[in-house]
Amino acid sequence: MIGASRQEGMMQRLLVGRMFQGRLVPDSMRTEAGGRIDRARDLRFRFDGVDYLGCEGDTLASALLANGIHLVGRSFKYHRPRGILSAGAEEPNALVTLRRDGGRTTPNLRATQIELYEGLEATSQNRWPSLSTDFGALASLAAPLLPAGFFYKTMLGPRGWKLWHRLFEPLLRRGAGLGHAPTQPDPDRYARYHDHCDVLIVGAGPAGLAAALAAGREGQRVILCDEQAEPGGTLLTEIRALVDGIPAREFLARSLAELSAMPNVRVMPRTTAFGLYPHNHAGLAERVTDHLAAPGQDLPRERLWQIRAARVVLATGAIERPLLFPNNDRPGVMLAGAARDYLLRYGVKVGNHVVIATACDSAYLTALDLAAAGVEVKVVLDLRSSAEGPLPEAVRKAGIPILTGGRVLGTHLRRLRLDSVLLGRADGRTRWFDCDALLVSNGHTPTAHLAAHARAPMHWNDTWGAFLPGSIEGVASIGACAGATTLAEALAQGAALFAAVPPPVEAELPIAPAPGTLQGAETGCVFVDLQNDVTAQDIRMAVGEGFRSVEHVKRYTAGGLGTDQGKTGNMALFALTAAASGLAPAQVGTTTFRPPYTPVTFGTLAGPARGDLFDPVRTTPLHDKAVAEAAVFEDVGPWKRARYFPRKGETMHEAVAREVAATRATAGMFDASTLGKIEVMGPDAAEFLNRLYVNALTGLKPGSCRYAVMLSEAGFVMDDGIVARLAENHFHVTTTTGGAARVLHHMEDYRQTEWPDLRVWLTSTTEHWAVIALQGPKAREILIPLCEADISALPHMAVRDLTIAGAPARLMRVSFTGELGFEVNVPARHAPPLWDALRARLAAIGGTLYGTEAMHVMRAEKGYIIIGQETDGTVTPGDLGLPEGRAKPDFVGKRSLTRPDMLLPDRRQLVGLLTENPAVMLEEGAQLVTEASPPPGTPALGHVTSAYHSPALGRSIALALLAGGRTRLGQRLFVAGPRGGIAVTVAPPVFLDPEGARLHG
Amino acid sequence: MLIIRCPYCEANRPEPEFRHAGAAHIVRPLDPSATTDAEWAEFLYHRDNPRGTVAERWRHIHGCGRFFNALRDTVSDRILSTYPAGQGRPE
Amino acid sequence: MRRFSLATLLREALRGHTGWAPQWRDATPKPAYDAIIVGAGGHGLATAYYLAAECGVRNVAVVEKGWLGGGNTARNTTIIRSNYLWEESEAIYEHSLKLWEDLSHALNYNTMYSPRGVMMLAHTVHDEQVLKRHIHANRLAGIDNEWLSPREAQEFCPILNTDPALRYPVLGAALQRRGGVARHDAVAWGYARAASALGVDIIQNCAVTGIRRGADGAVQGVETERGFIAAPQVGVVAAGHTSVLMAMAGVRMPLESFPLQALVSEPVKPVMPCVVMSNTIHAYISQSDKGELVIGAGTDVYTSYSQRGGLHIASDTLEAICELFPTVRRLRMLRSWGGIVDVTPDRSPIIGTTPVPGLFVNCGWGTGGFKATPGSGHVFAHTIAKGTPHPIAAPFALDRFRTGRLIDEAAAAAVAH
Amino acid sequence: MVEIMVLPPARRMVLWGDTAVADRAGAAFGLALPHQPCRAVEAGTRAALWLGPGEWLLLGPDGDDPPLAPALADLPHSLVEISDGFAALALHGPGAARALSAGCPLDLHEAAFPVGMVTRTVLGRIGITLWRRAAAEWRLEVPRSHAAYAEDFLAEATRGMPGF
Ligand SMILES: Cc1cc2nc3c(=O)[nH]c(=O)nc-3n(C[C@H](O)[C@H](O)[C@H](O)COP(=O)(O)OP(=O)(O)OC[C@H]3O[C@@H](n4cnc5c(N)ncnc54)[C@H](O)[C@@H]3O)c2cc1C
Ligand SMILES: NC(=O)c1ccc[n+]([C@@H]2O[C@H](COP(=O)([O-])OP(=O)(O)OC[C@H]3O[C@@H](n4cnc5c(N)ncnc54)[C@H](O)[C@@H]3O)[C@@H](O)[C@H]2O)c1
Ligand SMILES: Cc1cc2nc3c(=O)[nH]c(=O)nc-3n(C[C@H](O)[C@H](O)[C@H](O)COP(=O)(O)O)c2cc1C
Ligand SMILES: [Zn+2]
Repeated sequence: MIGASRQEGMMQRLLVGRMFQGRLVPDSMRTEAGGRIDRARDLRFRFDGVDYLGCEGDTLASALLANGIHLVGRSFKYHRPRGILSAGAEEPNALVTLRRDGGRTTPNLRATQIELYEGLEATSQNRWPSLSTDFGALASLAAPLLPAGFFYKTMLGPRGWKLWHRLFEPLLRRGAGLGHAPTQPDPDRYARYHDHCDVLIVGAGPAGLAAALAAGREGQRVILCDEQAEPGGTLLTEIRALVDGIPAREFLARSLAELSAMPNVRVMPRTTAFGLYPHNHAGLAERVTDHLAAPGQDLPRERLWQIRAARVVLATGAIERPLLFPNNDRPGVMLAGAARDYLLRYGVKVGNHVVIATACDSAYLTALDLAAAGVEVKVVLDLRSSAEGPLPEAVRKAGIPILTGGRVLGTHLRRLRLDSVLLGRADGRTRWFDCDALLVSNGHTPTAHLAAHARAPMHWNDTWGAFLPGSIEGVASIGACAGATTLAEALAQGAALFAAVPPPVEAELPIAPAPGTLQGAETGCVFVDLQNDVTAQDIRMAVGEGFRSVEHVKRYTAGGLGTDQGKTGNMALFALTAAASGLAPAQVGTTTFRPPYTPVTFGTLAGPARGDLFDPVRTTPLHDKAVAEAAVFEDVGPWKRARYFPRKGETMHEAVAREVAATRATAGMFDASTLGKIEVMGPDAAEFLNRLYVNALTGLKPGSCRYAVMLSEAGFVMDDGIVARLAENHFHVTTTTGGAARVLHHMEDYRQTEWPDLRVWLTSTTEHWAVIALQGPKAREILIPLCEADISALPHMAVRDLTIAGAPARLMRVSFTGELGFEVNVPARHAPPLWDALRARLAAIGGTLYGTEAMHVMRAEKGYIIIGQETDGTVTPGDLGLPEGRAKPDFVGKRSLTRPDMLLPDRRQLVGLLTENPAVMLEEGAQLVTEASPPPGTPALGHVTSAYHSPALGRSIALALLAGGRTRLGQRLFVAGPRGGIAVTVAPPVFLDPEGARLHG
Repeated sequence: MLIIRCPYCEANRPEPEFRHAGAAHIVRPLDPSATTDAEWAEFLYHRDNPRGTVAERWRHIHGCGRFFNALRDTVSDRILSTYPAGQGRPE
Repeated sequence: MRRFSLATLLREALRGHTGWAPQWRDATPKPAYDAIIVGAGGHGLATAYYLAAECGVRNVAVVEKGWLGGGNTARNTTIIRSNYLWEESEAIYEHSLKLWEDLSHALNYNTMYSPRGVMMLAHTVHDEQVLKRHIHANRLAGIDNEWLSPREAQEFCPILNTDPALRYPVLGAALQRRGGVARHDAVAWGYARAASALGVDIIQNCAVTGIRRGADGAVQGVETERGFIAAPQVGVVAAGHTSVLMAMAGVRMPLESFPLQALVSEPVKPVMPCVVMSNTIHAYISQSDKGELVIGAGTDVYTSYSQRGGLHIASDTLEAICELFPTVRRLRMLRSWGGIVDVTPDRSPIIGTTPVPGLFVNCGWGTGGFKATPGSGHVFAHTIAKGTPHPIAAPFALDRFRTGRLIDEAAAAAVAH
Repeated sequence: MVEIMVLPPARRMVLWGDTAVADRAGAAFGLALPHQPCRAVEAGTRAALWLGPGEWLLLGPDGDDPPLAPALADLPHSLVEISDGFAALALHGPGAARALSAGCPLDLHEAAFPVGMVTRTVLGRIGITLWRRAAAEWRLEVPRSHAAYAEDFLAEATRGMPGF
């Protein structure tokens, strides 16, 4: 690493240092050598407006530490100054906002996981005006008044004043949140992929690697993911052991090379397995571009991987726990393992004069390695009564004093950075030690999150002072997360899963995780949850107030609710809860682990589903024709339908009036292609349909159609349509636009499971057939010349297959307008030319195109219902005045029609309404009452289902569902409205041509 | 997203291909008109909804289109078996 | 019960917060009670409270298998509103809303009820028709609900995307200003504290394992993990587990239990001033006083008691949220979870008597019963005390599934939340 | 890495019936209809795709008119033309499976989805029929009105797609 390029780097660093007027000596805490950073590649970055230098391979945290910066954030509640606690995903304190251009601002990112890139710009959060001078810290002064849950007990004010909502809540909300949400839409892309494998291994530490090597060599399809930029886990800092005869880090490189050469194995760095869902379905979030200074155009920012794995292997390691002591939250207090990570991975000394306090052996490694790097390790305080074994011995040999059985009693802050710690010895004597970092360890908690997602049982383990995951079918935990304490054990467990021989390990200093002796300091600010400022006292208070379950304590104190989800603090929270209630930790248990393991970007989960990919837009084969005619479209379910065709300057109302008038006077043409169509074939087709529809269909003659209504088994109208009998065994059935899929499913349900003996089959032809409705007195005239058969005598409700304008067509003489009319079905490709041909003839005689709005008006004039408008799932055919199939022995829904409520005379029935003032239009949804100004709480008699201006009648009309409606014909009622009632007269629902003369014309 | 074995496709398939169709083995009375209102309500609405093994219907709607039945543990969501519609509930 | 107030807080602060008493007694079961409520969720606790406070029935036990308030009460998105469609629903939800307005004072516990307004979006002409029908119906009932144009909707919630080119554009919204949110846990705790103070025994970690009936068929009490407890009246208020409990008494219910999921983002400074719901594209969102966005997702399609569910449920919801609020796309999901909701065929609750004398049930609140907590507890308490349904509860009788007099809110396209 | 092509129109028929129908139809169509689940059989320009028990999709070139109806006249069956109801997309290239995996939750590995397998499944929010005609060649039958979505979806999936 050191060489010409290193020199260049140093030169540049000096230059930059001068450029910033020597404000900071760049990289002052960087070691001369070592670490896995690229010292030749300087990266400039900015934190809170000040420029610094770091190296390629740094995280933001390591780069800040390299520059001697410890103060990086403020806590949520009391705005206490906070430093960097950890070196990884568990970080509770060091949260920052990253800014890129425009909408690319991201709050609440952990500095410990942000990979440094050239030009990175970060700002601290939850402080005003600056990190060092934060007025929010005044909250600390009021801290005695703000214990856990204080707001439940106060902030109400006098009854009726609503002071909570008007005054206190807005005040509280000012303090809400950590960072600021972006104010611009996110310009980045996100991608999602599914994948499958035999083995998904989460965590590429020694355990995961050993498992991957073994499974890979067996030929299994393996995915090995690790949240970090560099796979390796603890191997990255393993500088002593030989694995398979070579240094551990070489073994890592060799293993990764071997894995990458296997076509059946995929290693995915920067990929967090964030959740394990039912049936071994894992969610992985891959960070693709966040570490790049200039992300490419095409790359998504992140990818969601949904992995289905036959076997899931969890090798997620363990998370170190901080110690509990008064003021344990100061910048400069850091996990011992993290300090070692910073040294060995990033070449950063977290301090020059450090004190180490531990309840666990692994911190001795930190002492040794820091000392070797020239850091003054003043003392190692071991909370345990004795410190024996190879590690303490090595430390003593290195000349570092060890105090056993002691306690940390306090810390002192100078210029918002730790400057000394007060240690208490077993014999009661105390002493302040000057230091610029206090490195702590309180043992490790196995990272059992994903196992817990999969509902693996959790077993209390005294040695770890934590819960270890048991195994369940398809999910295995190995390595530190399953309680392995040594490298050899971790490798062995990984290999053993696939019955392989693990590589031998030599010259390893043993590492025994400490039991969870949690020092419960009695007084002072002992922080358990650093992010949410939950103290030991808060927990004791909660338990004292009756919140005895850890779930209660969590919710009352907000402990573990933060963005770190209590990764470092929860075990202490559980233990303190247990202690306060006189129970053993095993009795108290844990709170529930929930996905995600670490937070996942909304965009990653939403993936590419934006704009038209959010939900498919369906268009008919005639869509372009409608566009060309300047149609205004409406969304009907997923479909775009032409609502009306305005001519220059026309309002919708004018256009619709014109379309209706022209259709009734001459003819109109309408794209009805969205109607659902089902081909029903087979010897029992008629019987089948007869059982599904209210209407009698067995007797329907080939060549004829019938309007038919379909009920749910509960007796409510579900859909309607035309049943056309083409031949003895062959029907063409239409459904509503929105009902197509539902109806087919309903039919299949009965066909397959109720009447499997019927020989009948169903095929959806919705998309095959385009449908052009041609309606109006001149419809026949327009159509005849295009037909290659004589249709002049085709009666109403007849159907024929014939050739029209060269296209194989299915012609039905049906009408939804009340006019003589046809619906021409042609295969989709033939629709545009047919449309053109009809359009030309239509234009010649003064006909029109019409859209859904005019269609609605015309059908309302005729009293035809629309499913979803006149019906809402509570309406029976009887309510609508439709046949009820009384003569038929059974059909779906029939039995329900005789339930007591269905026979009540006050059921809401379909009627027409005529306003006394014909110019007044009713509002759809408006309520019917008997008085002009009903007092509040008056029950409604019904409601307006449809209301239009009727061009045919030259006045407003409406349809309504009205209690006992058919007995109220002629009655005067009111439609309630904000400006008083509107008088209406109840009328039959058919306003136009009740005899059907036009229809049969 | 569950993984469900379709007895007709003879393969494990992902949940989005299926539509859940409620409790299985609910027999539609042969002559509904002969049922009392209470019996009819039982048929329409009342369900065991067990905490434990449930027999339920699925349709492989984005697959072979078939309805079939599954036994599933509603606590672990583990599927114990799947079998064709019309076949009795396995032990 | 020691009153909570700023003065008590001050006094305790001076004592280092060592003098706080338990907010409720952690009771051990007595051999017999006048009434037993099964399930210490918000509804069960409210029932017990009103029994003691209003009906003079104080010898009451609430028996809970886990920790009180740990069911759906702990896991809902806390949307409160009363702008339902049918008169029966309007009556009970409005009754409840009125109780919410004074609840903190009544319980001497800040339930943080925050009437910040609930806005329901219309994306299609059909949505508009449905929402306007609600507005008309609500106005007649004297319940506030108003129509907002897209511009007004955007003013009410500035980060709402009202671009007409959206796949599902916002065509308008129905706004209930008195709707809002409350702090879910505080509701359970406040009721528990007040009920306990009135003498109600709250028995946690005590699952009911059987319902004992006498020779006459009437209820005699409940079998529990901690032995038999006698009572002539038992009210089952167990949400997702109702079918399981009723089966113990031999009653089969018109219920299915589904996992319903929700999630929160990392906390951010306030950006979402109100509650926004879109039934059409399944998005339900508000922001808590702590700063996290609270987002309601959908139900899984299958019945389950596992309190979890599929990943796609959360991602589907976030697709919709990101479409409607494109500035939140970079925020991150902090936690997601599931509850078990008991769903009736008409999406309305069942409150009242059962075929078993002495056995009462209050269930079927499905995805939307948090808002009803006070009202439901209130009318259920009166129903138990009198032995006949409270007038507001009467339409929600179990018998409606026989008669066909359903109260179908779902049919009217108003998904409950 | 992936080429997405819209294929020309085709003749499509859905056939329902029992074994006898299948045999008779096979004879008229010129290839034996597959009885094994999720298999496609190709012969010349025609193919028969198993969709479900007793249900096949018969594919031929546009305008193809095999004498199926007469052959089946006396057997209970259903034969319905749906030629214009679908559009076909072809995906070629080693990245095709990865592109599909953006929206299809099936295991598309060759061991799980071998050449010659066909099935209805989902792609994002739509239903498709997916047929692997060769290791790196797929044919998608997409409902006509969903074809644009499918194309856009796949194009988006290939942008910045990982190479594995
Ligand atoms: C994700 C989600 C979001 C929601 N969002 C909203 C919303 O925004 N607005 C809204 O109004 N509603 C919402 N709801 C619905 C609402 O949460 C519920 O309707 C309501 O909380 C039900 O309250 P409860 O007291 O009846 O039930 P719960 O709080 O579930 O209480 C039932 C209790 O019964 C106990 N129990 C069960 N079995 C036994 C037994 N054998 N013995 C003893 N005790 C037993 C349970 O442990 C539980 O504590 C949501 C629900 C969920 C899951
Ligand atoms: N100091 C101690 O007392 C102590 C404690 C535990 C383990 N160890 C040592 O650690 C080694 C154990 O190795 P190991 O392989 O079990 O653990 P490890 O820590 O080496 O590797 C775990 C890896 O999993 C990753 N990871 C965790 N959760 C993840 C997720 N959800 N998604 C993606 N990646 C995730 C981590 O970033 C890490 O790289 C042994 O050598 C053991 O001696 C030491
Ligand atoms: C309104 C609301 C807000 C919540 N806010 C948070 C939060 O900020 N942080 C958090 O970790 N969990 C939050 N939760 C989720 C709870 O931690 C927990 O997941 C939920 O109560 C379900 O319980 P369980 O996960 O223990 O089963 C919130 C839950 C609700 C209902
Ligand atoms: Zn299948």
